[in-house]
Amino acid sequence: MGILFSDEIKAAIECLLFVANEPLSVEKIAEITQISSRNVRILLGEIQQYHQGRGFELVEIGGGWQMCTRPELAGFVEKLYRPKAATLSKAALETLAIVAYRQPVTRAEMEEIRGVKIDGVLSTLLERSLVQEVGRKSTPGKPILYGTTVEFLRYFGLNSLEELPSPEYLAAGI
Amino acid sequence: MGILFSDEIKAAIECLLFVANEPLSVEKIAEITQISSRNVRILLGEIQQYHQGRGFELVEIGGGWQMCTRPELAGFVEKLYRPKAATLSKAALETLAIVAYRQPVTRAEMEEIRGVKIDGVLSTLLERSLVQEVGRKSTPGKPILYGTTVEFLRYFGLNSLEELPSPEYLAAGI
Amino acid sequence: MEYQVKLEVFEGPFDLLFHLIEKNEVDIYDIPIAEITRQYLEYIETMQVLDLELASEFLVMAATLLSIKARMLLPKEPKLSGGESPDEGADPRDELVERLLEYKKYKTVAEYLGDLEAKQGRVFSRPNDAENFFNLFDDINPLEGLTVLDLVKALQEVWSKSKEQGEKFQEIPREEITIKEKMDEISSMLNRRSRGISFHDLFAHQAGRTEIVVQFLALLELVRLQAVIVRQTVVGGEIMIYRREENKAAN
Repeated sequence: MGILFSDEIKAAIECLLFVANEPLSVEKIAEITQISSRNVRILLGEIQQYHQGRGFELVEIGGGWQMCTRPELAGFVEKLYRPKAATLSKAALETLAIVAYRQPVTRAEMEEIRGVKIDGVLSTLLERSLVQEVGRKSTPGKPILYGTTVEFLRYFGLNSLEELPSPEYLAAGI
Repeated sequence: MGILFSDEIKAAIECLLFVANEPLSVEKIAEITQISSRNVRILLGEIQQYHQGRGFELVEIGGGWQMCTRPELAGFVEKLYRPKAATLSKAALETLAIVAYRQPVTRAEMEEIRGVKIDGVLSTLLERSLVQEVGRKSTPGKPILYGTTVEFLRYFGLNSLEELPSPEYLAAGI
Repeated sequence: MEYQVKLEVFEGPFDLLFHLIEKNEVDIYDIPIAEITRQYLEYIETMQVLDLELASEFLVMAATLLSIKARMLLPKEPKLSGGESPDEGADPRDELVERLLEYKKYKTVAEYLGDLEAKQGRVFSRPNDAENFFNLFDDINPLEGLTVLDLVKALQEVWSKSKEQGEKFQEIPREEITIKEKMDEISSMLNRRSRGISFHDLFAHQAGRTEIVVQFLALLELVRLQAVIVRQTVVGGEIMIYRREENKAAN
Protein backbone atom coordinates (compact mmCIF):
# COMPACT_ATOMS: atom_id res chain seq x y z
CA MET A 1 0.00 0.00 0.00
CA GLY A 2 1.32 3.35 -0.94
CA ILE A 3 0.95 6.01 1.72
CA LEU A 4 -0.95 8.06 -0.83
CA PHE A 5 -3.84 5.64 -0.72
CA SER A 6 -4.21 5.65 3.02
CA ASP A 7 -7.02 8.19 3.10
CA GLU A 8 -9.06 6.22 0.64
CA ILE A 9 -8.30 2.93 2.41
CA LYS A 10 -9.16 4.56 5.71
CA ALA A 11 -12.49 5.60 4.23
CA ALA A 12 -13.01 2.03 3.03
CA ILE A 13 -12.36 0.65 6.50
CA GLU A 14 -14.67 3.22 8.05
CA CYS A 15 -17.30 2.27 5.50
CA LEU A 16 -16.93 -1.43 6.36
CA LEU A 17 -17.19 -0.72 10.07
CA PHE A 18 -20.29 1.33 9.38
CA VAL A 19 -22.15 -1.35 7.43
CA ALA A 20 -21.04 -4.40 9.43
CA ASN A 21 -23.51 -5.89 11.85
CA GLU A 22 -20.85 -7.51 14.00
CA PRO A 23 -17.33 -6.75 15.16
CA LEU A 24 -14.88 -7.07 12.27
CA SER A 25 -11.57 -8.80 12.84
CA VAL A 26 -8.37 -7.14 11.69
CA GLU A 27 -7.81 -10.12 9.39
CA LYS A 28 -11.20 -9.72 7.73
CA ILE A 29 -10.58 -6.03 7.11
CA ALA A 30 -7.09 -6.80 5.77
CA GLU A 31 -8.54 -9.41 3.42
CA ILE A 32 -11.17 -7.06 2.02
CA THR A 33 -8.97 -3.98 1.70
CA GLN A 34 -5.93 -5.94 0.53
CA ILE A 35 -3.54 -4.27 2.92
CA SER A 36 -1.45 -5.77 5.71
CA SER A 37 -2.88 -6.45 9.16
CA ARG A 38 -0.26 -4.11 10.54
CA ASN A 39 -1.52 -1.26 8.40
CA VAL A 40 -5.11 -2.10 9.25
CA ARG A 41 -4.24 -1.69 12.92
CA ILE A 42 -2.61 1.66 12.30
CA LEU A 43 -5.62 2.93 10.38
CA LEU A 44 -8.03 1.55 12.99
CA GLY A 45 -6.15 3.58 15.55
CA GLU A 46 -6.53 6.73 13.47
CA ILE A 47 -10.23 6.09 12.89
CA GLN A 48 -10.71 5.46 16.60
CA GLN A 49 -9.10 8.76 17.40
CA TYR A 50 -11.17 10.64 14.82
CA HIS A 51 -14.46 9.51 16.34
CA GLN A 52 -13.39 9.78 19.97
CA GLY A 53 -15.91 11.66 22.07
CA ARG A 54 -18.43 12.05 19.29
CA GLY A 55 -21.79 10.32 18.78
CA PHE A 56 -20.32 6.88 18.18
CA GLU A 57 -16.90 5.48 18.79
CA LEU A 58 -14.77 2.63 17.52
CA VAL A 59 -14.32 -0.04 20.17
CA GLU A 60 -12.52 -3.36 20.31
CA ILE A 61 -15.03 -5.96 21.38
CA GLY A 62 -15.50 -9.70 21.06
CA GLY A 63 -12.22 -10.12 19.22
CA GLY A 64 -13.03 -7.49 16.60
CA TRP A 65 -13.71 -3.84 15.99
CA GLN A 66 -17.12 -2.23 15.95
CA MET A 67 -18.67 1.23 15.84
CA CYS A 68 -20.87 1.71 18.91
CA THR A 69 -22.73 4.60 20.44
CA ARG A 70 -21.41 6.09 23.68
CA PRO A 71 -23.20 4.81 26.81
CA GLU A 72 -23.90 8.38 27.98
CA LEU A 73 -26.07 8.93 24.92
CA ALA A 74 -28.30 5.91 25.52
CA GLY A 75 -31.14 8.16 26.61
CA PHE A 76 -31.39 9.65 23.12
CA VAL A 77 -31.37 6.24 21.43
CA GLU A 78 -34.07 5.07 23.79
CA LYS A 79 -36.21 8.05 22.85
CA LEU A 80 -35.87 6.99 19.24
CA TYR A 81 -36.32 3.26 19.71
CA ARG A 82 -37.55 2.33 23.17
CA PRO A 83 -35.55 -0.88 23.07
CA LYS A 84 -36.38 -3.90 25.17
CA ALA A 85 -34.51 -4.24 28.41
CA ALA A 86 -34.39 -8.01 28.59
CA THR A 87 -31.65 -8.25 31.16
CA LEU A 88 -30.53 -11.55 32.58
CA SER A 89 -31.94 -12.87 35.84
CA LYS A 90 -29.79 -13.15 38.94
CA ALA A 91 -29.85 -16.93 38.53
CA ALA A 92 -28.69 -16.65 34.92
CA LEU A 93 -25.87 -14.27 35.85
CA GLU A 94 -24.67 -16.58 38.64
CA THR A 95 -24.67 -19.56 36.28
CA LEU A 96 -22.93 -17.54 33.60
CA ALA A 97 -20.30 -16.46 36.12
CA ILE A 98 -19.52 -20.10 36.87
CA VAL A 99 -19.28 -20.97 33.18
CA ALA A 100 -17.04 -17.97 32.50
CA TYR A 101 -14.57 -18.74 35.27
CA ARG A 102 -14.68 -22.52 35.39
CA GLN A 103 -15.02 -23.41 31.71
CA PRO A 104 -15.15 -26.05 30.42
CA VAL A 105 -17.66 -27.04 33.06
CA THR A 106 -20.45 -29.61 33.32
CA ARG A 107 -24.01 -28.96 34.36
CA ALA A 108 -23.50 -31.06 37.50
CA GLU A 109 -20.54 -28.92 38.52
CA MET A 110 -22.57 -25.75 38.06
CA GLU A 111 -25.42 -27.21 40.10
CA GLU A 112 -23.01 -28.26 42.82
CA ILE A 113 -21.67 -24.73 43.17
CA ARG A 114 -25.02 -22.97 43.01
CA GLY A 115 -26.76 -25.56 45.14
CA VAL A 116 -29.78 -25.69 42.83
CA LYS A 117 -30.94 -27.31 39.60
CA ILE A 118 -30.17 -25.11 36.64
CA ASP A 119 -32.13 -26.66 33.75
CA GLY A 120 -34.17 -23.61 32.84
CA VAL A 121 -31.38 -21.11 33.31
CA LEU A 122 -28.94 -23.13 31.25
CA SER A 123 -31.32 -23.38 28.32
CA THR A 124 -31.91 -19.63 28.48
CA LEU A 125 -28.17 -19.06 28.26
CA LEU A 126 -27.87 -21.52 25.38
CA GLU A 127 -30.79 -19.91 23.53
CA ARG A 128 -29.27 -16.48 23.91
CA SER A 129 -25.98 -17.86 22.57
CA LEU A 130 -24.10 -16.74 25.67
CA VAL A 131 -23.07 -20.32 26.45
CA GLN A 132 -22.31 -23.22 24.13
CA GLU A 133 -21.40 -26.88 24.28
CA VAL A 134 -17.66 -27.23 23.94
CA GLY A 135 -17.18 -30.97 24.25
CA ARG A 136 -17.65 -33.96 26.50
CA LYS A 137 -15.90 -34.76 29.73
CA SER A 138 -14.07 -38.09 29.71
CA THR A 139 -15.73 -39.27 32.90
CA PRO A 140 -18.50 -41.89 33.19
CA GLY A 141 -21.62 -40.72 31.42
CA LYS A 142 -19.55 -38.40 29.24
CA PRO A 143 -21.33 -35.26 30.44
CA ILE A 144 -21.48 -32.22 28.15
CA LEU A 145 -18.98 -29.49 28.84
CA TYR A 146 -20.05 -25.87 28.51
CA GLY A 147 -18.11 -22.71 27.76
CA THR A 148 -18.82 -19.09 26.90
CA THR A 149 -19.28 -17.75 23.35
CA VAL A 150 -18.10 -14.75 21.37
CA GLU A 151 -21.61 -13.38 21.89
CA PHE A 152 -20.90 -13.55 25.63
CA LEU A 153 -17.93 -11.22 25.14
CA ARG A 154 -19.97 -8.83 23.00
CA TYR A 155 -22.88 -8.87 25.38
CA PHE A 156 -20.70 -7.70 28.23
CA GLY A 157 -18.54 -5.42 26.12
CA LEU A 158 -15.42 -7.52 26.61
CA ASN A 159 -12.70 -8.13 24.09
CA SER A 160 -11.43 -11.38 25.59
CA LEU A 161 -11.92 -13.58 28.63
CA GLU A 162 -8.66 -12.27 30.06
CA GLU A 163 -10.37 -8.95 30.69
CA LEU A 164 -12.50 -10.55 33.39
CA PRO A 165 -11.05 -9.72 36.80
CA SER A 166 -10.40 -12.48 39.31
CA PRO A 167 -13.12 -13.18 41.88
CA GLU A 168 -10.63 -12.37 44.64
CA TYR A 169 -9.97 -8.96 43.10
CA LEU A 170 -13.68 -8.29 42.81
CA ALA A 171 -14.37 -9.44 46.36
CA ALA A 172 -11.70 -7.09 47.68
CA GLY A 173 -13.12 -4.18 45.73
CA ILE A 174 -16.66 -4.56 46.90
CA MET B 1 -29.89 25.62 24.20
CA GLY B 2 -26.78 27.22 25.49
CA ILE B 3 -23.96 27.25 22.97
CA LEU B 4 -21.84 25.48 25.58
CA PHE B 5 -23.84 22.31 25.19
CA SER B 6 -23.53 22.13 21.45
CA ASP B 7 -20.75 19.52 21.42
CA GLU B 8 -22.76 17.13 23.52
CA ILE B 9 -25.93 17.82 21.56
CA LYS B 10 -23.98 17.36 18.36
CA ALA B 11 -22.80 13.99 19.64
CA ALA B 12 -26.40 13.10 20.47
CA ILE B 13 -27.55 13.94 16.94
CA GLU B 14 -24.67 11.98 15.46
CA CYS B 15 -25.60 9.08 17.69
CA LEU B 16 -29.24 9.23 16.52
CA LEU B 17 -28.21 9.36 12.87
CA PHE B 18 -25.93 6.39 13.46
CA VAL B 19 -28.55 4.09 14.97
CA ALA B 20 -31.46 5.16 12.78
CA ASN B 21 -32.40 2.90 9.92
CA GLU B 22 -34.24 5.56 7.98
CA PRO B 23 -33.82 9.25 7.27
CA LEU B 24 -34.54 11.37 10.36
CA SER B 25 -36.49 14.58 9.95
CA VAL B 26 -35.21 17.79 11.48
CA GLU B 27 -38.39 17.93 13.57
CA LYS B 28 -37.84 14.43 14.94
CA ILE B 29 -34.27 15.28 15.93
CA ALA B 30 -35.42 18.56 17.48
CA GLU B 31 -38.07 16.72 19.47
CA ILE B 32 -35.63 14.16 20.84
CA THR B 33 -32.79 16.56 21.61
CA GLN B 34 -35.08 19.33 22.86
CA ILE B 35 -33.43 22.04 20.81
CA SER B 36 -34.89 24.25 18.09
CA SER B 37 -35.16 23.08 14.49
CA ARG B 38 -32.94 25.97 13.53
CA ASN B 39 -30.18 24.77 15.82
CA VAL B 40 -30.65 21.20 14.61
CA ARG B 41 -30.01 22.41 11.06
CA ILE B 42 -26.85 24.23 12.11
CA LEU B 43 -25.51 21.16 13.88
CA LEU B 44 -26.47 18.88 10.99
CA GLY B 45 -24.38 21.11 8.76
CA GLU B 46 -21.39 20.78 11.09
CA ILE B 47 -21.80 17.00 11.30
CA GLN B 48 -22.06 16.78 7.53
CA GLN B 49 -18.83 18.68 7.17
CA TYR B 50 -17.03 16.51 9.70
CA HIS B 51 -17.78 13.30 7.83
CA GLN B 52 -17.28 14.69 4.33
CA GLY B 53 -15.03 12.49 2.23
CA ARG B 54 -14.75 9.74 4.82
CA GLY B 55 -16.28 6.24 4.90
CA PHE B 56 -19.83 7.43 5.28
CA GLU B 57 -21.41 10.80 4.82
CA LEU B 58 -24.46 12.63 6.03
CA VAL B 59 -26.93 13.19 3.21
CA GLU B 60 -30.36 14.75 2.98
CA ILE B 61 -32.65 12.17 1.53
CA GLY B 62 -36.39 11.62 1.36
CA GLY B 63 -37.24 14.59 3.54
CA GLY B 64 -34.77 13.62 6.23
CA TRP B 65 -31.13 13.14 7.07
CA GLN B 66 -29.28 9.86 6.94
CA MET B 67 -25.75 8.54 7.25
CA CYS B 68 -24.86 6.69 4.04
CA THR B 69 -21.75 5.04 2.73
CA ARG B 70 -20.13 6.72 -0.25
CA PRO B 71 -21.12 5.13 -3.57
CA GLU B 72 -17.45 4.77 -4.58
CA LEU B 73 -16.94 2.39 -1.69
CA ALA B 74 -19.74 0.01 -2.69
CA GLY B 75 -17.15 -2.53 -3.86
CA PHE B 76 -15.92 -2.99 -0.31
CA VAL B 77 -19.43 -3.38 1.03
CA GLU B 78 -20.05 -6.02 -1.59
CA LYS B 79 -16.91 -7.94 -0.60
CA LEU B 80 -18.20 -8.01 2.96
CA TYR B 81 -21.75 -8.98 2.15
CA ARG B 82 -21.56 -11.11 -0.96
CA PRO B 83 -20.68 -14.30 0.93
CA LYS B 84 -23.69 -13.67 3.18
CA ALA B 85 -25.98 -12.91 0.25
CA ALA B 86 -25.41 -16.34 -1.20
CA THR B 87 -26.66 -18.18 1.83
CA LEU B 88 -30.29 -18.65 2.70
CA SER B 89 -31.14 -19.34 6.33
CA LYS B 90 -32.60 -22.69 7.29
CA ALA B 91 -35.90 -21.01 8.16
CA ALA B 92 -35.99 -19.32 4.75
CA LEU B 93 -35.25 -22.57 2.94
CA GLU B 94 -37.97 -24.42 4.83
CA THR B 95 -40.48 -21.73 4.01
CA LEU B 96 -39.39 -21.77 0.40
CA ALA B 97 -39.93 -25.53 0.32
CA ILE B 98 -43.48 -25.08 1.57
CA VAL B 99 -44.21 -22.46 -1.07
CA ALA B 100 -42.70 -24.64 -3.78
CA TYR B 101 -44.84 -27.63 -2.91
CA ARG B 102 -48.03 -26.06 -1.68
CA GLN B 103 -48.40 -23.10 -4.04
CA PRO B 104 -50.52 -21.12 -4.23
CA VAL B 105 -50.33 -20.80 -0.47
CA THR B 106 -51.25 -18.13 2.07
CA ARG B 107 -49.03 -16.81 4.82
CA ALA B 108 -51.35 -18.30 7.44
CA GLU B 109 -51.03 -21.73 5.86
CA MET B 110 -47.24 -21.49 5.85
CA GLU B 111 -47.26 -20.41 9.46
CA GLU B 112 -49.50 -23.27 10.39
CA ILE B 113 -47.18 -25.78 8.80
CA ARG B 114 -44.00 -24.30 10.24
CA GLY B 115 -45.64 -23.56 13.58
CA VAL B 116 -44.01 -20.11 13.76
CA LYS B 117 -44.55 -16.59 12.47
CA ILE B 118 -42.76 -16.11 9.16
CA ASP B 119 -42.91 -12.35 8.56
CA GLY B 120 -39.19 -11.78 8.32
CA VAL B 121 -38.45 -14.91 6.36
CA LEU B 122 -41.23 -14.26 3.86
CA SER B 123 -40.04 -10.73 3.15
CA THR B 124 -36.53 -12.10 2.62
CA LEU B 125 -37.88 -14.55 0.05
CA LEU B 126 -39.86 -11.79 -1.65
CA GLU B 127 -36.88 -9.43 -1.69
CA ARG B 128 -34.64 -12.12 -3.10
CA SER B 129 -37.19 -12.75 -5.87
CA LEU B 130 -37.65 -16.37 -4.93
CA VAL B 131 -41.31 -15.98 -4.05
CA GLN B 132 -43.99 -13.69 -5.41
CA GLU B 133 -47.62 -12.82 -4.90
CA VAL B 134 -49.75 -14.82 -7.32
CA GLY B 135 -53.27 -13.79 -6.36
CA ARG B 136 -55.83 -13.70 -3.60
CA LYS B 137 -57.66 -16.56 -1.97
CA SER B 138 -61.44 -16.34 -2.17
CA THR B 139 -61.94 -16.85 1.55
CA PRO B 140 -62.83 -14.22 4.14
CA GLY B 141 -60.13 -11.59 4.38
CA LYS B 142 -58.96 -12.44 0.87
CA PRO B 143 -55.45 -13.44 1.98
CA ILE B 144 -52.57 -13.08 -0.48
CA LEU B 145 -51.48 -16.26 -2.21
CA TYR B 146 -47.79 -16.86 -2.79
CA GLY B 147 -45.95 -18.93 -5.36
CA THR B 148 -42.41 -19.39 -6.61
CA THR B 149 -40.83 -17.22 -9.30
CA VAL B 150 -39.06 -17.83 -12.59
CA GLU B 151 -35.81 -16.98 -10.78
CA PHE B 152 -36.51 -19.79 -8.35
CA LEU B 153 -36.57 -22.25 -11.26
CA ARG B 154 -33.51 -20.67 -12.82
CA TYR B 155 -31.45 -20.86 -9.64
CA PHE B 156 -32.21 -24.57 -9.32
CA GLY B 157 -31.74 -25.14 -13.03
CA LEU B 158 -35.31 -26.36 -13.46
CA ASN B 159 -37.47 -25.89 -16.52
CA SER B 160 -40.76 -26.18 -14.70
CA LEU B 161 -42.22 -26.96 -11.32
CA GLU B 162 -43.06 -30.45 -12.53
CA GLU B 163 -39.39 -31.27 -12.32
CA LEU B 164 -39.49 -30.97 -8.53
CA PRO B 165 -39.50 -34.39 -6.86
CA SER B 166 -43.07 -35.36 -5.96
CA PRO B 167 -44.28 -35.24 -2.37
CA GLU B 168 -45.16 -38.95 -2.57
CA TYR B 169 -41.58 -39.74 -3.49
CA LEU B 170 -40.66 -37.55 -0.57
CA ALA B 171 -43.05 -39.31 1.78
CA ALA B 172 -41.53 -42.66 0.86
CA GLY B 173 -38.39 -41.33 2.45
CA ILE B 174 -35.24 -40.65 0.51
CA MET C 1 -55.61 -2.36 58.25
CA GLU C 2 -52.92 -2.53 55.73
CA TYR C 3 -49.81 -4.61 55.97
CA GLN C 4 -47.12 -5.62 53.61
CA VAL C 5 -45.29 -8.87 53.25
CA LYS C 6 -41.86 -8.29 51.88
CA LEU C 7 -40.32 -11.55 50.85
CA GLU C 8 -37.13 -11.66 48.92
CA VAL C 9 -36.75 -14.37 46.36
CA PHE C 10 -33.59 -16.37 46.73
CA GLU C 11 -31.88 -18.21 43.94
CA GLY C 12 -31.09 -21.18 46.11
CA PRO C 13 -30.23 -22.26 49.64
CA PHE C 14 -26.77 -20.69 49.45
CA ASP C 15 -28.25 -17.41 48.34
CA LEU C 16 -30.62 -17.47 51.30
CA LEU C 17 -27.88 -18.46 53.74
CA PHE C 18 -25.72 -15.59 52.53
CA HIS C 19 -28.52 -13.18 53.00
CA LEU C 20 -28.95 -14.36 56.60
CA ILE C 21 -25.22 -14.19 57.30
CA GLU C 22 -25.04 -10.65 55.96
CA LYS C 23 -28.22 -9.55 57.67
CA ASN C 24 -26.96 -10.82 61.02
CA GLU C 25 -23.50 -9.43 60.39
CA VAL C 26 -21.82 -12.61 61.52
CA ASP C 27 -18.45 -14.05 60.61
CA ILE C 28 -18.75 -16.60 57.86
CA TYR C 29 -15.96 -18.63 59.51
CA ASP C 30 -17.86 -18.73 62.78
CA ILE C 31 -21.51 -19.01 61.87
CA PRO C 32 -23.85 -19.08 64.90
CA ILE C 33 -25.45 -22.17 63.48
CA ALA C 34 -28.39 -22.41 65.90
CA GLU C 35 -29.57 -18.88 65.18
CA ILE C 36 -28.97 -19.04 61.42
CA THR C 37 -30.76 -22.39 61.25
CA ARG C 38 -33.71 -20.93 63.13
CA GLN C 39 -33.99 -18.03 60.71
CA TYR C 40 -33.50 -20.29 57.73
CA LEU C 41 -36.34 -22.56 58.84
CA GLU C 42 -38.50 -19.53 59.54
CA TYR C 43 -38.04 -18.36 55.98
CA ILE C 44 -38.92 -21.77 54.58
CA GLU C 45 -41.99 -21.88 56.78
CA THR C 46 -43.11 -18.48 55.51
CA MET C 47 -42.65 -19.66 51.97
CA GLN C 48 -44.81 -22.68 52.71
CA VAL C 49 -47.48 -20.67 54.47
CA LEU C 50 -47.67 -18.37 51.49
CA ASP C 51 -47.82 -21.45 49.30
CA LEU C 52 -44.85 -20.30 47.25
CA GLU C 53 -42.97 -22.80 45.22
CA LEU C 54 -40.00 -24.06 47.16
CA ALA C 55 -37.24 -25.96 45.41
CA SER C 56 -36.38 -29.23 47.10
CA GLU C 57 -32.82 -28.00 47.50
CA PHE C 58 -34.00 -25.63 50.23
CA LEU C 59 -35.27 -28.58 52.23
CA VAL C 60 -32.06 -30.53 51.73
CA MET C 61 -30.13 -27.57 53.11
CA ALA C 62 -32.51 -27.36 56.07
CA ALA C 63 -31.68 -30.97 56.87
CA THR C 64 -27.96 -30.24 56.52
CA LEU C 65 -28.21 -27.27 58.90
CA LEU C 66 -30.10 -29.30 61.47
CA SER C 67 -27.53 -32.05 61.26
CA ILE C 68 -24.68 -29.58 61.77
CA LYS C 69 -26.52 -28.04 64.69
CA ALA C 70 -26.96 -31.46 66.25
CA ARG C 71 -23.30 -32.31 65.83
CA MET C 72 -22.28 -29.01 67.40
CA LEU C 73 -24.35 -29.85 70.46
CA LEU C 74 -22.65 -33.18 70.95
CA PRO C 75 -19.99 -33.17 73.62
CA LYS C 76 -16.49 -33.40 72.20
CA GLU C 77 -15.26 -36.95 72.10
CA PRO C 78 -12.84 -37.58 74.89
CA LYS C 79 -9.31 -37.79 73.64
CA LEU C 80 -7.86 -41.24 73.51
CA SER C 81 -4.77 -41.33 75.60
CA GLY C 82 -1.65 -41.35 73.48
CA GLY C 83 -3.29 -41.16 70.10
CA GLU C 84 -4.94 -38.28 68.38
CA SER C 85 -8.20 -38.67 66.61
CA PRO C 86 -7.87 -37.72 62.94
CA ASP C 87 -11.12 -35.83 63.33
CA GLU C 88 -9.84 -33.77 66.15
CA GLY C 89 -10.65 -30.12 65.85
CA ALA C 90 -12.78 -30.68 62.76
CA ASP C 91 -15.68 -28.24 62.85
CA PRO C 92 -19.00 -29.65 61.59
CA ARG C 93 -19.47 -26.32 59.79
CA ASP C 94 -16.28 -26.62 57.71
CA GLU C 95 -17.77 -28.21 54.62
CA LEU C 96 -20.69 -25.80 54.56
CA VAL C 97 -18.37 -22.81 54.91
CA GLU C 98 -16.21 -24.07 52.09
CA ARG C 99 -19.19 -24.42 49.77
CA LEU C 100 -20.52 -21.04 50.81
CA LEU C 101 -17.20 -19.39 50.01
CA GLU C 102 -17.05 -21.09 46.64
CA TYR C 103 -20.57 -19.93 45.90
CA LYS C 104 -19.77 -16.42 47.10
CA LYS C 105 -16.99 -16.20 44.55
CA TYR C 106 -19.42 -16.61 41.68
CA LYS C 107 -22.08 -14.51 43.30
CA THR C 108 -19.57 -11.67 43.32
CA VAL C 109 -18.70 -12.28 39.68
CA ALA C 110 -22.41 -12.39 38.83
CA GLU C 111 -22.87 -8.94 40.34
CA TYR C 112 -19.92 -7.69 38.32
CA LEU C 113 -21.38 -9.18 35.13
CA GLY C 114 -24.70 -7.55 35.99
CA ASP C 115 -22.95 -4.17 36.10
CA LEU C 116 -21.25 -4.83 32.78
CA GLU C 117 -24.57 -5.87 31.30
CA ALA C 118 -26.22 -2.67 32.45
CA LYS C 119 -23.41 -0.61 30.98
CA GLN C 120 -23.30 -2.50 27.69
CA GLY C 121 -27.08 -2.30 27.47
CA ARG C 122 -26.57 1.42 26.93
CA VAL C 123 -24.31 0.90 23.94
CA PHE C 124 -25.81 0.45 20.50
CA SER C 125 -24.32 -0.67 17.26
CA ARG C 126 -25.78 0.17 13.91
CA PRO C 127 -28.62 -2.18 13.03
CA ASN C 128 -27.89 -2.60 9.34
CA ASP C 129 -30.41 -4.58 7.37
CA ALA C 130 -28.29 -6.97 5.33
CA GLU C 131 -31.10 -7.38 2.81
CA ASN C 132 -30.61 -3.76 1.80
CA PHE C 133 -27.09 -4.53 0.69
CA PHE C 134 -27.93 -7.74 -1.15
CA ASN C 135 -30.15 -5.78 -3.49
CA LEU C 136 -27.24 -3.58 -4.48
CA PHE C 137 -25.36 -6.39 -6.17
CA ASP C 138 -26.26 -7.93 -9.50
CA ASP C 139 -26.26 -11.61 -10.27
CA ILE C 140 -26.41 -12.78 -6.69
CA ASN C 141 -27.71 -16.33 -6.54
CA PRO C 142 -29.33 -16.74 -3.15
CA LEU C 143 -29.53 -20.48 -3.72
CA GLU C 144 -25.85 -20.86 -4.57
CA GLY C 145 -24.58 -24.27 -3.59
CA LEU C 146 -28.07 -25.61 -2.96
CA THR C 147 -29.80 -28.27 -5.02
CA VAL C 148 -33.39 -29.36 -5.34
CA LEU C 149 -32.48 -32.13 -2.93
CA ASP C 150 -31.71 -29.54 -0.25
CA LEU C 151 -35.15 -28.12 -0.83
CA VAL C 152 -36.64 -31.58 -0.47
CA LYS C 153 -34.67 -32.15 2.72
CA ALA C 154 -35.92 -28.85 4.12
CA LEU C 155 -39.46 -29.89 3.32
CA GLN C 156 -38.94 -33.27 4.96
CA GLU C 157 -37.76 -31.52 8.07
CA VAL C 158 -40.78 -29.25 8.13
CA TRP C 159 -42.89 -32.28 7.53
CA SER C 160 -41.45 -34.31 10.36
CA LYS C 161 -41.71 -31.32 12.66
CA SER C 162 -45.32 -30.76 11.73
CA LYS C 163 -47.52 -32.93 13.89
CA GLU C 164 -50.12 -33.65 11.27
CA GLN C 165 -47.96 -35.58 8.88
CA GLY C 166 -49.16 -36.17 5.38
CA GLU C 167 -51.97 -33.69 5.50
CA LYS C 168 -50.14 -30.78 4.06
CA PHE C 169 -50.21 -31.53 0.42
CA GLN C 170 -53.92 -31.41 -0.18
CA GLU C 171 -56.00 -28.34 -0.47
CA ILE C 172 -57.88 -27.81 2.75
CA PRO C 173 -61.23 -26.06 2.34
CA ARG C 174 -61.15 -25.34 6.06
CA GLU C 175 -63.52 -22.44 6.15
CA GLU C 176 -66.35 -24.46 4.67
CA ILE C 177 -66.51 -27.20 7.31
CA THR C 178 -69.29 -26.92 9.85
CA ILE C 179 -70.12 -29.10 12.82
CA LYS C 180 -73.54 -29.77 11.34
CA GLU C 181 -72.01 -31.11 8.14
CA LYS C 182 -69.66 -33.32 10.09
CA MET C 183 -72.52 -34.64 12.22
CA ASP C 184 -74.40 -35.59 9.07
CA GLU C 185 -71.28 -37.18 7.66
CA ILE C 186 -70.71 -39.29 10.76
CA SER C 187 -74.37 -40.32 10.92
CA SER C 188 -74.42 -41.47 7.33
CA MET C 189 -71.15 -43.32 7.83
CA LEU C 190 -72.65 -45.14 10.82
CA ASN C 191 -75.79 -45.92 8.84
CA ARG C 192 -73.66 -47.71 6.31
CA ARG C 193 -71.70 -49.63 8.93
CA SER C 194 -73.89 -51.65 11.24
CA ARG C 195 -70.85 -52.94 13.12
CA GLY C 196 -69.83 -49.44 14.03
CA ILE C 197 -66.68 -47.52 13.23
CA SER C 198 -63.49 -47.23 15.21
CA PHE C 199 -62.45 -43.88 16.61
CA HIS C 200 -59.23 -44.24 14.68
CA ASP C 201 -60.95 -44.80 11.34
CA LEU C 202 -63.31 -41.92 11.99
CA PHE C 203 -60.37 -39.52 12.11
CA ALA C 204 -58.08 -41.27 9.66
CA HIS C 205 -58.94 -39.21 6.61
CA GLN C 206 -59.33 -35.79 8.10
CA ALA C 207 -57.33 -33.25 6.20
CA GLY C 208 -56.11 -30.96 8.92
CA ARG C 209 -56.13 -29.81 12.48
CA THR C 210 -59.23 -27.72 12.00
CA GLU C 211 -61.11 -30.56 10.41
CA ILE C 212 -60.10 -32.95 13.16
CA VAL C 213 -61.34 -30.51 15.77
CA VAL C 214 -64.63 -30.02 13.95
CA GLN C 215 -65.00 -33.77 13.55
CA PHE C 216 -64.41 -34.26 17.26
CA LEU C 217 -66.90 -31.53 18.20
CA ALA C 218 -69.43 -33.15 15.87
CA LEU C 219 -68.91 -36.49 17.59
CA LEU C 220 -69.35 -34.94 21.03
CA GLU C 221 -72.54 -33.30 19.85
CA LEU C 222 -73.87 -36.63 18.57
CA VAL C 223 -73.04 -38.20 21.93
CA ARG C 224 -74.84 -35.40 23.72
CA LEU C 225 -77.89 -35.89 21.52
CA GLN C 226 -77.64 -39.59 22.31
CA ALA C 227 -77.52 -40.37 18.61
CA VAL C 228 -74.39 -42.46 19.03
CA ILE C 229 -72.82 -44.68 21.65
CA VAL C 230 -69.11 -44.68 22.26
CA ARG C 231 -67.63 -47.83 23.77
CA GLN C 232 -64.27 -49.13 24.77
CA THR C 233 -64.39 -52.77 25.78
CA VAL C 234 -60.77 -53.18 26.79
CA VAL C 235 -58.76 -50.58 28.67
CA GLY C 236 -56.47 -48.94 26.15
CA GLY C 237 -58.24 -50.82 23.36
CA GLU C 238 -59.94 -49.49 20.29
CA ILE C 239 -62.78 -47.05 20.91
CA MET C 240 -65.84 -47.98 18.84
CA ILE C 241 -68.66 -45.70 17.83
CA TYR C 242 -72.08 -47.14 17.09
CA ARG C 243 -75.36 -45.77 16.01
CA ARG C 244 -77.60 -45.90 19.03
CA GLU C 245 -80.20 -48.34 17.60
CA GLU C 246 -77.51 -50.66 16.30
CA ASN C 247 -75.94 -50.75 19.70
CA LYS C 248 -79.17 -51.64 21.38
CA ALA C 249 -79.75 -54.43 18.89
CA ALA C 250 -76.26 -55.78 19.48
CA ASN C 251 -76.91 -56.06 23.17
